[in-house]
Amino acid sequence: MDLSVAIGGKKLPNPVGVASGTFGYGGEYEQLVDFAAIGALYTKAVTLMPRPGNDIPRIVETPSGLINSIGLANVGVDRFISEKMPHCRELPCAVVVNIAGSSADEYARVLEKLETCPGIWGYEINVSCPNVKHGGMAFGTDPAQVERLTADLRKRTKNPIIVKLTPNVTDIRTIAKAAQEGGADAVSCINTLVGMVIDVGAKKPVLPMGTGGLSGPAIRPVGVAATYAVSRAVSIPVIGLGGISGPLDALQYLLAGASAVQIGTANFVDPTTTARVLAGIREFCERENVSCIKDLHRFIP
Amino acid sequence: MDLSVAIGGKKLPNPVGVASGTFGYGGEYEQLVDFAAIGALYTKAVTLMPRPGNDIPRIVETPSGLINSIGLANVGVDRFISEKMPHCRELPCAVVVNIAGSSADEYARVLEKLETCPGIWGYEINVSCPNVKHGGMAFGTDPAQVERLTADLRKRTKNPIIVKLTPNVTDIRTIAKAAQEGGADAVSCINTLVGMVIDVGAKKPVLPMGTGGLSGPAIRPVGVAATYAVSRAVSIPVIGLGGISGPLDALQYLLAGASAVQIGTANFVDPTTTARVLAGIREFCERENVSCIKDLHRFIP
Amino acid sequence: MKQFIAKILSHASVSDCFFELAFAWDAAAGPVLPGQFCTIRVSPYSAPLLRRPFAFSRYDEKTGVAAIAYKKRGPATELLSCKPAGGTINIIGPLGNDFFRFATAGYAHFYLVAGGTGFGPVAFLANHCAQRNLACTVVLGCRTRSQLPRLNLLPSVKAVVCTDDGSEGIHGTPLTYLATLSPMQYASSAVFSCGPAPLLAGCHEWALARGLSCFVSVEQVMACGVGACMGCAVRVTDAGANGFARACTEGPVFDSRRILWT
Amino acid sequence: MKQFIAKILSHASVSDCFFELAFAWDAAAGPVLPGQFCTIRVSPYSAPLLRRPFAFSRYDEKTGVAAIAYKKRGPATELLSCKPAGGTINIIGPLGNDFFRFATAGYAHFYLVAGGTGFGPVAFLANHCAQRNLACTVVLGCRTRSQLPRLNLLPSVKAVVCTDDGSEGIHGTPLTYLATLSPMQYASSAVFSCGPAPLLAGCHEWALARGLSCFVSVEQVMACGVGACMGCAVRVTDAGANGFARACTEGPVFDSRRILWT
Ligand SMILES: Cc1cc2nc3c(=O)[nH]c(=O)nc-3n(C[C@H](O)[C@H](O)[C@H](O)COP(=O)(O)OP(=O)(O)OC[C@H]3O[C@@H](n4cnc5c(N)ncnc54)[C@H](O)[C@@H]3O)c2cc1C
Ligand SMILES: Cc1cc2nc3c(=O)[nH]c(=O)nc-3n(C[C@H](O)[C@H](O)[C@H](O)COP(=O)(O)OP(=O)(O)OC[C@H]3O[C@@H](n4cnc5c(N)ncnc54)[C@H](O)[C@@H]3O)c2cc1C
Ligand SMILES: Cc1cc2nc3c(=O)[nH]c(=O)nc-3n(C[C@H](O)[C@H](O)[C@H](O)COP(=O)(O)O)c2cc1C
Ligand SMILES: Cc1cc2nc3c(=O)[nH]c(=O)nc-3n(C[C@H](O)[C@H](O)[C@H](O)COP(=O)(O)O)c2cc1C
Ligand code: FES
Ligand code: FES
Repeated sequence: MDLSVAIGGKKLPNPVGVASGTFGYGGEYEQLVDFAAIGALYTKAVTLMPRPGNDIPRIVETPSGLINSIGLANVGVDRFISEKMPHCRELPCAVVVNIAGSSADEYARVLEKLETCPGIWGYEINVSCPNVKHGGMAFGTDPAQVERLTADLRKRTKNPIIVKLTPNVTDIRTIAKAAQEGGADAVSCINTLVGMVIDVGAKKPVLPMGTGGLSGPAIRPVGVAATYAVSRAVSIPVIGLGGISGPLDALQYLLAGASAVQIGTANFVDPTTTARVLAGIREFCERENVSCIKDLHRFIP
Repeated sequence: MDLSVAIGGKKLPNPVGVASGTFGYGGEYEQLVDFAAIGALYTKAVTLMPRPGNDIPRIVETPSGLINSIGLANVGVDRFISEKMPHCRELPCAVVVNIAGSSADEYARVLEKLETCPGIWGYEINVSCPNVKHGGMAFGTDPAQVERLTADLRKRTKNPIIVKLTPNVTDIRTIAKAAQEGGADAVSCINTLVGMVIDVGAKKPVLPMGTGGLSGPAIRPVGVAATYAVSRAVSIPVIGLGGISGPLDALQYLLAGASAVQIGTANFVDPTTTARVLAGIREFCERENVSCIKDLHRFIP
Repeated sequence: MKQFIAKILSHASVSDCFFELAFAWDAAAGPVLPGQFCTIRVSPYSAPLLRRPFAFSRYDEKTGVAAIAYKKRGPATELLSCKPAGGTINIIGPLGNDFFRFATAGYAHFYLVAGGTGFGPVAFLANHCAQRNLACTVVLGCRTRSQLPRLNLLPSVKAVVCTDDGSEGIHGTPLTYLATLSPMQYASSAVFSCGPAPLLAGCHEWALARGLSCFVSVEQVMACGVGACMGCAVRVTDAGANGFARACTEGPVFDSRRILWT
Repeated sequence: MKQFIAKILSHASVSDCFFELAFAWDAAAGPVLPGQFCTIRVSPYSAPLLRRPFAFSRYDEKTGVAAIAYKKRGPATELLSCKPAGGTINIIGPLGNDFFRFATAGYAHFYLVAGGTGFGPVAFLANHCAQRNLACTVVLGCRTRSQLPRLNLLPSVKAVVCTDDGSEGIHGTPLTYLATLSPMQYASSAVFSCGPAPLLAGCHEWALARGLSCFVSVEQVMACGVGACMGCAVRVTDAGANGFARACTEGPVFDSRRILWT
């Protein structure tokens, strides 16, 4: 059985990664998790300049979900390269750097700096963050901008480019197709849903920004539906995520058409989720006599 | 304290209704619920011709949610008038008829037939059902179509027209504004999210149609965010719904800008939710010295 | 029909996979008949969300005791199994139609066939028949001896046990047993069946081939349980119902000829 | 730091609103210091979803027993309170920094101030000090006498109780007591405080006005608990940290002068 995943001429050792923003730069989880079992670490978003992140509080629990308003808090690309990459490079898993920006130019400059840095497997282009005023989701809801941005970044790297899609659109397939047209090697699907919680006692939103990004089991059906739709609209691999907490959740995504998955919020609940999911996928494929992940796609037309 | 809600020149006695499709035509819940405490009964969708509904199974539970694929199963407008309305008319609450169609003409013909029937408080125009091939959500994602349809129906009735919005769009405010332009008296916000569950054992989607509509506590943050956005984009009242299970949930919607709320999925879990929610709203308003629902809107700018 | 908080009177395992939960019935909810069910809200939190339907396994109007017998299958039944006697459960019931309404016509004998989670309602029905001096044979099927639930059947009830592995009674399923019956044995009989779909279908075919009536209790995922949501539809043969009937209110018990078997 | 399934050794109410839960510590997770916390996954289902952080109320390396003391506040603590001794809980810990690292400098005396859920870690810290012959006074505040938790303090720990209603000890809050202290009493002291934000702020101001050091354990909603998500940020004064520090890893204990009080 071959569980590797081919994306843009490279291979991920297995289909189970940890989602951007939920695993930091790896080090934080080292005492709790065996990184050799992780297919890919998608880093917290990296931006051109350091960002302090949004005002506090930043987290609020919702039914079977979590809303975050971290706001792309990160040390900036220069310190990322000097302080975080030396450690990331030593990890036994692929490192995909999640890139965010507030203009096309910013994305390009971050990517160019990262291109000088060894040890990076590929890039995940975050055009779907709901927690920033400029850039982020504003890009990701417009097919023309997504295509242009992707094409521009495509010229600057031979590493795999994965475009991360937002579910907060009328038709996610149009955005996915735009990414493919622009030259993306894969899309990841989905980022968080726009959500809001109001503190009734205080009579104001819990999060200072008002809205935040909803993740966790609550959104899994939305992610599976999006993955199903997108994987039928594009020919590049789809990386499914949103609410995966165990092997059966991940298999829903893979059967729906995903070639790989990411674990986000579930890491907070059980850091060993990734390992459990990988073991469960392997077991299922063995039992069902499935020889590779692609082979899982034939069951649902 | 005045808990009544003014919509299009009429008044609902209180702000807590039961959502379309979750309370049938009232009779089913009569032994369990005191209808005098219900602000409005929004009926199951009524279409021009009887519809058997979608293939089975039609329901699947998800984390803190429920996906349905009922597919507008109903007896058609003629039998609705002859078989269901005589009973509805006797209910001590306002009856809002939820109308669906697969073409603008169909909506118009259903409404015209209902206009001949006494005892109807108003209409909720369902342009947001994700469970039918034609009409439904296809209308509700296009502002131009929503405006045209609303304007056409507006000409045909003096009763309140409430347009029910889908959250499955890039910017729900544009749809709400289109409804207002078309002459709607209110919008209700939100219908279900598109979701999918795959039966991993059977290796196929649980629902024969593949996707269905996600409702319940899981979507509450999405509904509150939509209500907040829409109530700032239009000047007509917004009726908030999605995942309300108790008074605090309803108060989130009201504080976010809603003038009334509806209880859907929670009826299945606890049929007395509506009464509990109403009592909780009343208590909160008393404690906070709030004289009417509108007064709740001043807390969050 | 009523929603009420019921006190749990006893809660015990009745086989290696079955539990029986008895609770105080609220007389204001009205009497309970075999085949009817109630829905239980198992968690005050939002996951698992929906109420779950369970058929009654007994009901005694005099003592005011009702019970269900259930199998652990997933989150709701797992949580249910943790509720101690002395605690409470949130009940809506009685819901649905009943087996017994079909027993009015002049049948001489009833075969009451149960598999899996169908034990509870069939035991209830058997005792109900026995109390009314209606002749019946209970045919119970399960995988192996240890799964056989200890549900109290009245002494006058004739019970036939079938196990897949032959560890108790007949080696095979209830259908194996039915196939052995001679026309003399099944003449003027009717079949009532509750359990997994293949068992119901098998009973239907067996009865159909012999010109007997068969009544089945069907399972379908339910949301409201009271007929409002159209969620629990099952396929039926009559066009008048547009091809669908609601298991929660038009059922759960149907004449097997009305079901569209697929 | 380790994730492990711990056996619950005892679980009892220690006041009319407090519970103490003691469990078997996994030595492989390393030793535990006062001020540190663990996160507990309270439900196997998705609601409530997140692990919840609780400070240690005691830890004995020799017996391998750790404990937390908690108040019922919402769904997670409600579920936690139902877990019986003999059962298990899913633990990640120890997490965060500790109070004691700030006690190295040459202070003559420590005021250990606790309110609300701060009792547990402060009791742990007091006993830790007592064992090391460090002079300390515990100042406990709660609404009324019956809320006062029965947490075992070593005989050498001096404890001052303050109640809002005067039903026990000083009538007032711990800040009422601090305000009564003379310079002779607080000279060369440091304050450690854990409890509601107004109490922490009050301690900070009291200490600042007297030129004393104050160390506070802050609460913030946490998602990961290990420093990865940036969710538990609190506002700090140093620009080097971009104005934010993570309560879970850079805290929960901070020099109160580092906190941006608002
Ligand atoms: C009319 C009726 C009577 C029943 N009587 C009994 C009984 O006497 N004893 C017994 O053990 N079981 C009975 N069941 C089945 C019982 O409802 C399920 O076992 C229970 O819902 C499982 O819930 P779970 O969370 O434990 O498992 P899950 O993992 O949620 O589901 C396991 C299976 O249970 C069924 N199920 C899940 N949710 C629902 C729902 N909302 N409504 C209906 N079925 C659902 C599905 O077939 C599902 O595949 C009955 C079902 C119906 C419809
Ligand atoms: C470092 C630290 C140490 C703590 N130590 C203790 C202790 O020793 N004893 C004790 O009783 N409590 C302690 N708490 C608080 C405890 O975590 C909350 O009481 C608990 O999370 C409440 O969960 P709930 O579901 O019962 O209530 P909820 O209704 O969910 O919340 C009640 C309040 O608890 C807090 N809370 C909710 N979710 C979280 C979360 N994920 N992370 C942090 N706080 C949250 C919020 O302030 C919320 O308003 C500590 C918190 C932190 C951050
Ligand atoms: C705390 C938090 C921080 C996140 N930060 C980022 C980020 O920096 N970049 C990004 O592309 N996605 C970010 N996400 C989104 C996740 O990568 C993921 O798309 C989303 O959470 C859905 O997956 P889940 O339900 O498994 O968590 C973040 C999510 C959370 C919960
Ligand atoms: C079983 C079911 C049937 C529904 N049928 C309709 C319908 O006929 N017309 C409609 O406008 N909305 C329908 N809805 C959507 C609800 O009215 C409501 O918008 C949605 O469920 C969100 O609210 P909730 O989370 O409180 O359930 C249906 C929802 C459910 C669960
Ligand atoms: S479960 Fe709602 S109609 Fe049967
Ligand atoms: S809780 Fe995640 S960084 Fe502190």
